[in-house]
Amino acid sequence: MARIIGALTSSHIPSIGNAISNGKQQDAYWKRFFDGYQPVLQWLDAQQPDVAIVLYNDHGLNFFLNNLPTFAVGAAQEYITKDEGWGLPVFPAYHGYPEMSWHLIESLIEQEFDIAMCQEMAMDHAFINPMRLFWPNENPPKIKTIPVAINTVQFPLPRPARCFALGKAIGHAVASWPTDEKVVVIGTGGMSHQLDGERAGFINKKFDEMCMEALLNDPERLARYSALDLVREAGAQGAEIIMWLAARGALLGNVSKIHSSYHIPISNTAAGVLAMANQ
Amino acid sequence: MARIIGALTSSHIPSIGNAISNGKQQDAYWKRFFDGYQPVLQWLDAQQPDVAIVLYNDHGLNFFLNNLPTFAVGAAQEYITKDEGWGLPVFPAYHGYPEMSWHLIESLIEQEFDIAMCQEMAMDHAFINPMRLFWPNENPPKIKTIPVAINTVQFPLPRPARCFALGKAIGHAVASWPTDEKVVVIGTGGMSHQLDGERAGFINKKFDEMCMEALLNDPERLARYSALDLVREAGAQGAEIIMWLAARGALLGNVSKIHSSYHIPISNTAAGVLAMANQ
Amino acid sequence: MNAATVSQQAIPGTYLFDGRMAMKGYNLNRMCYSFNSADNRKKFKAFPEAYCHAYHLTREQIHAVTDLDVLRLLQVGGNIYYLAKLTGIYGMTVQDLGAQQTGRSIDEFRARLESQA
Amino acid sequence: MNAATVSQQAIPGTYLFDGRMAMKGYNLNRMCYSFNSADNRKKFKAFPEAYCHAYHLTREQIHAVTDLDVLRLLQVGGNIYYLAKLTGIYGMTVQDLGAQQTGRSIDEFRARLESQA
Ligand SMILES: [Fe+3]
Ligand SMILES: [Fe+3]
Repeated sequence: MARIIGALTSSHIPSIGNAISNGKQQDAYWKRFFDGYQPVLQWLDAQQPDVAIVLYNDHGLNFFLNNLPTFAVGAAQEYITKDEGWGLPVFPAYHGYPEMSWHLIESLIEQEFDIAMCQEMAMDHAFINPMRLFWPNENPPKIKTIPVAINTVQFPLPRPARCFALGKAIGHAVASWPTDEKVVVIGTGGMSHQLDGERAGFINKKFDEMCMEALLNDPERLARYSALDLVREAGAQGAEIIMWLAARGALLGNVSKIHSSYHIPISNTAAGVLAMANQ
Repeated sequence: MARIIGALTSSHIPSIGNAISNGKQQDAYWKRFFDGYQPVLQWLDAQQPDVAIVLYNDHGLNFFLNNLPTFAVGAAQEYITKDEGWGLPVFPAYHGYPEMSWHLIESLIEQEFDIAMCQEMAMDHAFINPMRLFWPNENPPKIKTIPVAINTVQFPLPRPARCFALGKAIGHAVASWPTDEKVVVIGTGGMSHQLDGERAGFINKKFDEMCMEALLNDPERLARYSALDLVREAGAQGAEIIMWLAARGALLGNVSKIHSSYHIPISNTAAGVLAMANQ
Repeated sequence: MNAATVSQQAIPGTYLFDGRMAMKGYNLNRMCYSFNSADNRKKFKAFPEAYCHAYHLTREQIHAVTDLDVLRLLQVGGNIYYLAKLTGIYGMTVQDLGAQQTGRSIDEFRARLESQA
Repeated sequence: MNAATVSQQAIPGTYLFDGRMAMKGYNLNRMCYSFNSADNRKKFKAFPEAYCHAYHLTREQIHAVTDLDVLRLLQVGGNIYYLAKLTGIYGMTVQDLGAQQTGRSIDEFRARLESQA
């Protein structure tokens, strides 16, 4: 059976992509942020996972309000990237793994998650930037990917508890996949930030620190928040922490911390990375 | 609070639309079929419901495999009809009820149904034909509609038990809507038929009769079947009975039969209609 | 894919459109989905093979399309809901499809339907 | 809509994009969604008002668009994820948006962000 070896959760701020493209990793503004990923890169290098299941939120590139899924699972041979409207560069397509996608889809439907199935899907910065952060030397990396999109565009958002349960269901699905492949689960978004409204610029360091701690040791605590609570505590877009919670849910074993890093601000956002091993 | 006064379940066979358009209701082939709807029309005329929640399955008009929801709820001001590829006539748009749609969506997400939200949606024969059967004198009828699409195109289909639970959740949602509007739930599709494969033409009268009986008196019995069981017993497209089961789920009160009618064949299909009151 | 692979063999004469079939048939079904538009139907009818090539169909799929061979269309990954839009271009009814797939005449196929009443 | 209506007032300075806002803003957001295409961005930039009319925007919405007034864009039903594609056409960064919405200069807004470290 396949094994989930850990979860990597990371911010996906658009400007990260520009910094990478322009080689600014060692500039004063960026150094501390990028250095925070080094221990995770070393862990990935040692582990060499075969598959990445990426829990991310589309920002209005692949999905529109005419058919907006709460949870969507990719089942494509490859995942293209596309212009998001800001002239971000378009990259070669990421490798898919449709056979395992279908296994995941079948298992999730059996576990009564009412997912949308996507045999074609364009990835935005929320998928691309964490991939570029975790695999800085190849684009696309060799790893096979399965994107799982969670709605953060339109309220009602899924309940955080439901996102956590989705992660658990993904954990069960992977455990019943017959190869011995190594799977890493990635959750992207957050941490606290708010782009819109008179409250724009809101950041909540204390809450972010609680999240990091709770994700490691007491994820149910975070799962008890409502989506509205998350908006209040983490800012309107800070609610993206539900992807971290979903990724954490997939770790059904003993969880230990590989590394974490936290930095205020990158762009308008409290940027964080947390890597957890699953034994 | 709004009240669900009953559920109407009906076949949606494309040729029904042609028969109506060509005024063939009293032709030898069609008379028995259309006469079977008369008692339901009388009930509707007496009840004058305000809202119809229509559980149907899209046949590749509104949704494609690039983003195929398991459950999708409409939240549009109106629902257009479109060419399905066979030159079926295009009708004026049906009236939506977005305010109640959003209440339904909020309630379903709260109850942990992971629906897709659709603020634009084109209806195919699976929505149109039952509407034309139940409201033969107006097109579009005055009644406000909320379409709810269930995936029958791509396996895995949702479990029948999950469809039944969706219906129940719709029942709870309607009960918490603050007006005193009268709601009718419509489930479309079936009954037994199979269009594809060497088994094309398969019909199972005995199973259909069991379904009619179980829907009235013991819906849990039908909910225990798997989707694959339904394909085996009712034919590949007979699995559309899951929409009937979902509609029945919405009846949380005491259920009694208003009328049923059954006729083999219309086109390739065992055609049925079942109307149930909810007290 | 285990459950899916098993279920393919589960019901004789029945092609469950599961993930395995979906992977095979994506381009074919995408083409058939385009036939929701009258304009696309016209373009297809004028030059069927060119239209198939534009959707990157395999040779096997193109032959099944030009032969209007329903069982082969299913075997190469076609989904009946989308395929019906293709066969509809040639005025085939679901009775025509049933007759062809079961090796019956239309009258024999209709008789089989009525015999189940 | 009850829960939604309540939640609109729940967090000061925050516009929850719920069903009520979605109904208001559908055409505006549809227009902004079209800006994923470079070609559409060019067309918009050449004739912004004509482009807005093609998407049936209200007068209020058109003014908010041509003024690039973010708070008003939110109030007339814009969703920040789609709006960002509009403001991106004019090279506005999320710091520019934050500064404008909070009535600060860019430097003041950046200082506020850093003050929370
Ligand atoms: Fe984001
Ligand atoms: Fe049907």
